[in-house]
Amino acid sequence: MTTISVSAMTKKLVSAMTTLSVSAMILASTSMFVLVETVSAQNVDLGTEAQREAGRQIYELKCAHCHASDGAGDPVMSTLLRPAPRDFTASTFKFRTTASGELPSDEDIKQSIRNGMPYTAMPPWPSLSEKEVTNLMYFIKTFSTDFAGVFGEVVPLEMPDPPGMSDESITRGREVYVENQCADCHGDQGRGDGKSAPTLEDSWNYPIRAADLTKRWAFRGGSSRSDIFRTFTTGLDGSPMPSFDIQPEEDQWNLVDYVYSLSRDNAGYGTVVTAHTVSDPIDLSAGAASFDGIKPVLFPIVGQIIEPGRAFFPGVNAVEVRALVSPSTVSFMLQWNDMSADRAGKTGPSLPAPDREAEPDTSITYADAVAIQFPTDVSAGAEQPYFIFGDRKLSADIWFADLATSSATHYVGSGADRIEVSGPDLAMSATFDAGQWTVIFSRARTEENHAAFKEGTFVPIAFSVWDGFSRERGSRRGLTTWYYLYVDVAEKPSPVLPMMAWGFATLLLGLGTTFLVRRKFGNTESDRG
Amino acid sequence: MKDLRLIKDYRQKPLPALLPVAIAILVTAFIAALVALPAAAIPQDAVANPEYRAFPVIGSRVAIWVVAQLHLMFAAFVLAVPMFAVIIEIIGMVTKDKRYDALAHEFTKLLSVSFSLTATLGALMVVMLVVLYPGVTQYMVSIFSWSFFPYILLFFLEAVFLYSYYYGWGKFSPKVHLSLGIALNIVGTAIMFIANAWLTFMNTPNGISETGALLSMADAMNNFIWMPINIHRMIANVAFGGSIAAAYGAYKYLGAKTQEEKAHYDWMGYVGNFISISALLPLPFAGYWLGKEIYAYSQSLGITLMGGTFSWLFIIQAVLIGNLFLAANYYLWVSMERIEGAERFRKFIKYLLASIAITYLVWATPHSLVATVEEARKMGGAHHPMLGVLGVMSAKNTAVNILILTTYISFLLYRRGNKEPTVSWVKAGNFAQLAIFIGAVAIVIFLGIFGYFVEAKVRIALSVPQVAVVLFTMISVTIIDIYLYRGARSRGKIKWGEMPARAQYVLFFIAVTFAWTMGLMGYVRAGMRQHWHVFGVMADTSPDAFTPTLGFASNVISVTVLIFFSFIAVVFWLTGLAGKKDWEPKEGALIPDGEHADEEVVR
Amino acid sequence: MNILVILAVVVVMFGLRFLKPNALAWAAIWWIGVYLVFRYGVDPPMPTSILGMFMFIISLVLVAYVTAANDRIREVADTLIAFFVNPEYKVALGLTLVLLPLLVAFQVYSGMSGQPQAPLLARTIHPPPPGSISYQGKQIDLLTVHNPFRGLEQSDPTVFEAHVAGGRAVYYQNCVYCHGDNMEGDGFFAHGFNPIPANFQDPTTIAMLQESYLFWRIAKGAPGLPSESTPWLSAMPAWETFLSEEEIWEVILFIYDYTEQRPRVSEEVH
Amino acid sequence: MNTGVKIFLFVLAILAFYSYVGQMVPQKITYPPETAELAADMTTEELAVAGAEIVAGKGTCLGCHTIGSSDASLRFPDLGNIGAVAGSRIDGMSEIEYLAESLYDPDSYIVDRFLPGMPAIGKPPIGLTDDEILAVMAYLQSLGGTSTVTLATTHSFTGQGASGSDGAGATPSGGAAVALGAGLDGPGVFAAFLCGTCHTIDKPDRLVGPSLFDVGSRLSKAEIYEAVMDPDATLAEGYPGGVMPATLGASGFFQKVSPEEIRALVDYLASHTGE
Repeated sequence: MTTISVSAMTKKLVSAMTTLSVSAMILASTSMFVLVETVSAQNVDLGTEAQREAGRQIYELKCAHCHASDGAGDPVMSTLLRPAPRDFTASTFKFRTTASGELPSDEDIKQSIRNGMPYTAMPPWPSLSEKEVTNLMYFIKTFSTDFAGVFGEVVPLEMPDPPGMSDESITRGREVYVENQCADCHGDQGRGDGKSAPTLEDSWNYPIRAADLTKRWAFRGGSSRSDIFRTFTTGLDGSPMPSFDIQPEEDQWNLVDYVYSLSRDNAGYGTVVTAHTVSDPIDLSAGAASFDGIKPVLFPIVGQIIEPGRAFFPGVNAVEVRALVSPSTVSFMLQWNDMSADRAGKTGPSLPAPDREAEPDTSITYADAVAIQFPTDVSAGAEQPYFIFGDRKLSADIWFADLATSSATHYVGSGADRIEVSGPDLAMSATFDAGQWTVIFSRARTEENHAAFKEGTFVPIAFSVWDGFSRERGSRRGLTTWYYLYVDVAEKPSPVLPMMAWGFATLLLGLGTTFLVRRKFGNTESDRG
Repeated sequence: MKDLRLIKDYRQKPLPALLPVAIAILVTAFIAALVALPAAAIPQDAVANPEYRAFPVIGSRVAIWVVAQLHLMFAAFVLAVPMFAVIIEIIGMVTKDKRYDALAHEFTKLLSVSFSLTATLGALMVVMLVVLYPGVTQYMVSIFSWSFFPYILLFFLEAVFLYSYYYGWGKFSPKVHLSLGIALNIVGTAIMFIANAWLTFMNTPNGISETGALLSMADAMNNFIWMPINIHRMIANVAFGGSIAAAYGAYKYLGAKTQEEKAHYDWMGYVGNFISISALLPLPFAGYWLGKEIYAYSQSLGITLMGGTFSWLFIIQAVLIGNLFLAANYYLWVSMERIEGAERFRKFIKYLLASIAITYLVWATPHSLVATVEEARKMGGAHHPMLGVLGVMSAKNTAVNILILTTYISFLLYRRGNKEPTVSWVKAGNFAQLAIFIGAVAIVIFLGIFGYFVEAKVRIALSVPQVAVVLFTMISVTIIDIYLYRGARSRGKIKWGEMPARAQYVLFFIAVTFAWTMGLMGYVRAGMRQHWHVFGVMADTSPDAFTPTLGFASNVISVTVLIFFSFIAVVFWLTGLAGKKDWEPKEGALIPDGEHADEEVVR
Repeated sequence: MNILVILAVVVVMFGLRFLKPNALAWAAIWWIGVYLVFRYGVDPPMPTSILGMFMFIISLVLVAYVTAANDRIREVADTLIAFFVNPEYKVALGLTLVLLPLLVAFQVYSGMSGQPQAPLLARTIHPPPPGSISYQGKQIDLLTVHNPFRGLEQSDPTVFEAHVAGGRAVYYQNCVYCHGDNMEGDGFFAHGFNPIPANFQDPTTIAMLQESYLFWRIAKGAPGLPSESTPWLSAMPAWETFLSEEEIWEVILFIYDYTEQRPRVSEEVH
Repeated sequence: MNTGVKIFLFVLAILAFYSYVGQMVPQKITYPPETAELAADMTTEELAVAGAEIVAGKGTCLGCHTIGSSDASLRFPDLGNIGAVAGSRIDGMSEIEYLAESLYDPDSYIVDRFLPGMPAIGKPPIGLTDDEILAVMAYLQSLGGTSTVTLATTHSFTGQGASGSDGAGATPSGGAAVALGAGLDGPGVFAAFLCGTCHTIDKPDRLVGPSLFDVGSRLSKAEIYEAVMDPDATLAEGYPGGVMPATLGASGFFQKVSPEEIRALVDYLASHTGE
């Protein structure tokens, strides 16, 4: 009986807390502490000494390098990792099935270990057995005395089964999204570009980003509808994401459905982008409209840890690409989500960048930028230049767009430290809308500067994106390795003739065989038959 | 059967009288033209002592490649035939079965023409080396200076022994004749050992200083892979020679007229194939030893061979070896069709076949796969989580051991074909054999799996117990079998000469595959030196210093094998002449025409 | 492994035993069954190149089976001849003669109008190392160089442990992004690279190699690969610019230690 | 069909099949590694690139020199600006002549504040050829200046370099021309690996490294052994680390010297007690 009353009380408190600041939260927990003081903590499961010891050994081997032996999060790694590794001593956990401010359940901790958090440094640990995960969980609970106290006895909230999803629920969900001011952080289109997004910090004062709701596969707490439901009903403790108690209850699921509808099931990263053929030169002023009807290809962007200015956590994690060729020009449209359009400041492919900026000089700002890369000589066959702006043997063409000045420059790189301007033979246009950059490159197709892009060929292509907000410039950026651009054939040879020819040849072969077999065996066989 | 008469026997077709003269004139004129043309065709040397000279059109490398490979193939044949001829002769002596003696004689008939072709090709190769690669040749001569003389002297001896062994058939007492054969083998092996020293030196040089100066010729000869290559080649020669001899049997069988002839050549093909496959069984083990020594000599050389570009070559080789085993088993199964009483074993064939199929698949699975980006993404890298496991040495070793055991079982079934054991302990004997087989397979598979969990050094060493188990199985089961079937009752007879034609074509298939494998192995042995004439000592600075693609190499090998078999056809034809009747003028016509000759025979 | 597919095929094949198909049908069914298992029963799917090779081998084996016995080959020939000659198969023959060319035509059509596939990549994963490399101006002979700390494993385990710990720090500050926490080549950058980073837990990677080989690959990275390894899609950096010689040897110690693998040592032979 | 023709066609089909299999696997040509061979038609820029590689590799220059460092405690001149100043170091001496002189005959002019000690790089153990030295000069010119040198450039030292590198690969790249296990005695090792370039042994003068005049009284044999085999383990005061290991490493000392030779060297050094 006591447990039920506690959970009911907590629930009430939770609904009150949504409007309270962090200090009020602490206040609330203290008051809660007073209220539940009398409740005994005898049902808390802390595991046996042997289990905790076994957990400690796994922890030392697999976890301690990020979370530190004392569970407080290694200071060296925490500057490198975004988001920072969890500080277990604070007993604040993001992913729980328990109410905001409460400790997670045992199963919650185990779930986090098992599944990890996609697109962060925390990997899933399928190699750990159930027993090992349990032991680890017991050990992690030793970092905070809270687990042993009255708070250790947690009651998971009831997670209802998701109801069906419909267009109406999505439409209504959009309204709920607006009503609850989700857009303040997550942006109007859910791209993580809300107006307060650049200022967000977690409880340890590390900058933190609002989730990009258009990339469900990158949700830290899981991408199912139940996961989304859990995230906003329980909040993410330690982050600015509060818990929401939305009424009526249907609206909770309507919101889930809206968020769910913003993205497809998985990233579906591509490997080949096809340049479709059009007859007229591409009109840059028409902007994105020229690329209507072309299916975009998404490429993953990862950090660069090779050249000085290593970017361990690039600000952008994927770029969408479309391409068009006309007889005289070739055009690319690149789109990616960015929390803020950084239009002021310096940028460039060869700007020096330090490996780590302990105290960045905030008086200098850096602008967003993007680049496409090709081998200078696309005829070199299988051999490709090094993917980071070429090498001494094979150089790379870099089509660079500086989004501060809205100008494109054509560089040739033969190594990250040898980038030279090749010519202003590029045209570009750029727009930023609702948290999304759209940059269009256009260049003349000419034979002499290897930009012919011959029909029916595969041309290696790579991308780089600089996020000015993350102070990216020069070698500090997100990038891809080589993928392929396929230049579509303008006039595809009609398959009719070869189809007919092959079909006819097969027919003749069949008839011929029949004839020969019949001539040779016909009589005897018919006798037999 | 009705169109038997329609098969034209080309052997019986007489040559037009003037054909040889015409050929001689044409070929001489062609060669004279070749020599007369060089001013235009062959570039003249700009310097007095060039390092290289270019062979017109196909280039020096391909020219020497083809000639060396042809020389090697003939040499292998010439070395191998006396080996099993002597063994067969011994069997004939022991069993007092005249058939064996005749068979041995028939094998040696192939020798004399082959021997002269080997020598001619060897001379051609030496001349080409001197002309096309003077720099390397001079260096090699400076290293192996005195070893060339015993080589030539042994060649004389070889000629003496070979011709006395062949022409002396039936002319000496059997013991003297046999000792001639053994002497022939000793001399032949010695020749091969000396020549092997030269070429293995180029792969794993030894006995020289850092600058390449000779320190000890004994060390230079006894280099890392000399002995492995000696052993490997000796066994491979027998396998190869056996397959060529079997092909000769098949060739004669297909052209045979009488049932007697058919029976004889059927048997000859069978024996040749038996020799060939028996030698094939231990060959992979010798190959692993060779590979191990190469790895021990230099990691770089070892990885070039097994992990680098050439790893794909071993996938081609896997296809070849897989085909060989499949064809060999197939031949045995078809052969069992003509053994009365062997039908009772037919139901086992599909299980043997399944075993071959699985081991063949494992044997041919590459470690890193050719995949599109999408496929690679799905696999999570270049290594497939399942297939990648099959691509490593543990799996390959296990596969080849089981493949060998399977082939051995086919032999065993063939052997038992028409026999019914009469001894009292039949059940116990069969049970013991079965137990040994099951135990062996279990151990081989266990060691194979165990290999994934131990470090490389132990893993490589594991192949030794695997091989030991397989060898033990084959020997122990054979011994049991011999006693088991002592005094066995016959269920029927072996109908020699009633083989379907497809079985004879399989013998050709085996011979061609063997020759091709040999060509491929020649390529990899030479190719793993990469851009060195003598690995790590003398760089190849010729225009051919690069390693060509496997596709190009395959084409060269195919052409070489085609030339080889064209020569072999000549050898077969010439050998066939010996068995023909003497020519006699016919009444009324000086030269009988083809039709008449046919009728003559049919009549 | 996709057990369901395999199970289904096995069940169907088992059922066929009771139908007693003739040799031709038997071979065809086996071919299809094996194809289904290879095509759909393996997860992740095997590359088409391998599938083609496997099916070729299977075809060869089935042909061998069908032709190995005289009566079986006769049965197949009779079936085939009957199909072409016997009046009762007239409809089937006619259909085949019409449908087969249509199928071929369709194949040609879909082949010509399908999405372009990126070129196949075949690179040499383990190219042979050079004889020696220059490391920060110092010549290192890869044939003879040994991990200077390896000997400590026996002689002074405490110091050895300290070096392993040093390697651990190096690993987590530099390597973990790609090679992952579990060294399975699944770091959180791994999805952005092709080919994906090496999986050290795989017994066919580092356990097959000598430590000097790892030193070379770590020090020289992708730019140091020989020409036979093109296309150089490897994203492996040349760590010689970031790490000292000692750190590289230490991280090698750590990688072997963590994965519980042993480096290959050159065997003393001859 | 004639049996012979049938067999021929059959053989042909098998061969075609195996050729086909050969075409199905990845096709890759493996080229020999590019030798540092300097082609006569190389442009100045290409030559400078080749020179940079020689400076970092075979030339072992970076064991002592730095490029672009302003550390005041340098023991050898920094080369970061050499291209700009080379022409004006010695009056009346052209840039090319000056560079050539400082490479072929380093001790003839010593930059202020520095000490003699650089070996002539045209002689063993470094033994660069004339062409290679020209490449180094092109590179040095490019540091702060403009390269003008080509392989056709001549200067008064032309012809004094090591003999041509035609036996590419025959001589190990870089490293002293000392054979492995030559069985040298103490003074022999000292001379063969050019220890005298940086250390004096018969007088207490300081060159690049500390004088070994009295090393036998300063250090025990074990310490001398350590100082040779792991030079940075204990550094003499006032000397930077890294110089000796790099120099010894570049000369192939550690690979080539035998235990006996080291023992002889240590004995030889220990015998110098400053008396």
